[in-house]
Amino acid sequence: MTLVRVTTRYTLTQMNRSEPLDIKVNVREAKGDSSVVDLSGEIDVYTSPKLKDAIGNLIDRGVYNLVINLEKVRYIDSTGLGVLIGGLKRVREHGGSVNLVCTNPQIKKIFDITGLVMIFGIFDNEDAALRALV
Amino acid sequence: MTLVRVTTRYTLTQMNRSEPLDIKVNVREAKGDSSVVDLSGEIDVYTSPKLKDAIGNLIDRGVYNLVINLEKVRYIDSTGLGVLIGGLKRVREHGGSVNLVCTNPQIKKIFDITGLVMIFGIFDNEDAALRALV
Amino acid sequence: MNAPAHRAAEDVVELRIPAKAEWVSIARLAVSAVASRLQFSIEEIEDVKLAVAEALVHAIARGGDRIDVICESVPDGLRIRVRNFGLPTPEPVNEPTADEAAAGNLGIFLIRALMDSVEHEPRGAGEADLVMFKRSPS
Amino acid sequence: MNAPAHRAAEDVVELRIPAKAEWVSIARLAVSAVASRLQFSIEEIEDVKLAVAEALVHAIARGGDRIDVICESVPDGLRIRVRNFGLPTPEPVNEPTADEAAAGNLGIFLIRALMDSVEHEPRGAGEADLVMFKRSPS
Ligand SMILES: Nc1ncnc2c1ncn2[C@@H]1O[C@H](COP(=O)(O)OP(=O)(O)O)[C@@H](O)[C@H]1O
Ligand SMILES: Nc1ncnc2c1ncn2[C@@H]1O[C@H](COP(=O)(O)OP(=O)(O)O)[C@@H](O)[C@H]1O
Repeated sequence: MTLVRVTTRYTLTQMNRSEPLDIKVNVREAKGDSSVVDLSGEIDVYTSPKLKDAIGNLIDRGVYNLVINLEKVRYIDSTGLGVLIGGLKRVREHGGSVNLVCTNPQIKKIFDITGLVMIFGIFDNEDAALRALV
Repeated sequence: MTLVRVTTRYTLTQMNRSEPLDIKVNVREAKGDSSVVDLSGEIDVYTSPKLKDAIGNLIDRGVYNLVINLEKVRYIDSTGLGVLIGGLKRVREHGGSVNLVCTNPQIKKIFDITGLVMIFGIFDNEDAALRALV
Repeated sequence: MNAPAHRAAEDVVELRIPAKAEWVSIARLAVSAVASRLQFSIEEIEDVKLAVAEALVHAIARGGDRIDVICESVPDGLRIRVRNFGLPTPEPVNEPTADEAAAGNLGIFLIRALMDSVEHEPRGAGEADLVMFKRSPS
Repeated sequence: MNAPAHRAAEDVVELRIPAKAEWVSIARLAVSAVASRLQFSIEEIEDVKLAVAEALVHAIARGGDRIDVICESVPDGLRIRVRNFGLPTPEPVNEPTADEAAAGNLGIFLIRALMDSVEHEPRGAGEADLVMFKRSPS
């Protein structure tokens, strides 16, 4: 039972290249007291601890408004989703929020079928995600 | 014992993407009575029969001067090399020749270590390969 | 491994990896390649890839020392068996954090959502299979 | 499979494929991924990938029904064992064409050129191993 059908076509090359078998995490300060976390690569059971640390550090430093840019993420599994959910819970305790930038149809589909689309703000571009933070 | 060391760096993404797990073969007529065979993808034990057929058909039709463009080939194994060698032998019986266009350092390395660089003309671009045919 | 003798070898690709997070990406690649060979669409390949990866994540969380991923092309689709070896017996009652439990449940939910059927087959001590099926592209 | 008990499971990735041309690309992918995980350089990964593929091409040409590719991370490098099963016994004296023979010789030459060592280990009836070794990136 495939609940959501992705109709956009993307190439096998895009989805199937195996490298980097890692994620890159880059944090930038944005307007107000928010930060943008740029991710690229694959967020899986092996790489998600790195993301968890990066988000945890930001929150420890008092940054509670986050945009997490998933545009260059090719793959995310439940451990990656768990890290995002955990981060959202923590910033909400401080009145903050997490907006995601996501354009990859396969990754959008995962947020759709898991219902996470209802707890995260999901946007097509960073500007929209930042504007919606406040 | 690695006999030839490739120093050019290319990205893991370039080398490791798995698709197409196939080759595309495209034949174009060129000046004089020569033809250019454009290949892309992976020439391996599974796909090389397709290349063998394409080259065989050309030779059967009396085309004995060939440029085989390997610029978009990411991988070649001994069966692919065998097909190229077999083609060269056949056209030579008719006074023809086969020139290759090859820029991928890993593939060049294979022609180097096997010594095939001495029996094929190998060129950086199609013009040079065509000019050298005659 | 040790597939029954009646099973045609030509239809089976098996991968055995240590039950560790760093090897999951290799299983994803191999399973994607098998599904691609069997003419599944890009979206279906992504579904199978994620479902199998979630089964591995689940298996790794349960402990155990190695995992077999057995991909079988059957007439109506692709059957993938994820077999755990060396599970601790009796299975320890570990207390996952709330976040870990949420992620684990998401994983199992995703497997069920992305595949056409999922069955859990307990085996002898320390072993368990999760058998998933994706219908052939029509 | 059936690795000796003393061999640490964490260091071994095994792939079992039917001895058919269409599955060789999956083995290439898996072996590349293992070599990549073990920090080999791009050029070294390409070397290992081609060498293993040539061993499979050779195995497929000899007949047999399935092939195991056993990748072991050892202290000084990566050891890959390509194990043939179900080889015809006695091995038929097939008459390859001159071109096939040339390609076969190229394949074996490439394995030797690209790897740091290669050994052929005959086993019981219908089985044979080719064991290749690539030294760790220094
Ligand atoms: N269909 C399934 N999909 C994913 N995970 C499953 C499924 N069925 C069972 N499990 C997981 O396996 C765990 C153990 O299941 P259990 O029925 O106790 O069998 P056993 O202990 O013999 O493996 C469960 O806690 C559950 O998380
Ligand atoms: N080091 C090697 N690399 C690649 N192929 C080999 C190597 N050694 C042997 N072979 C191939 O295996 C074939 C069979 O070898 P042989 O010594 O007769 O053992 P067996 O028949 O028991 O496998 C040879 O014809 C050769 O092609």
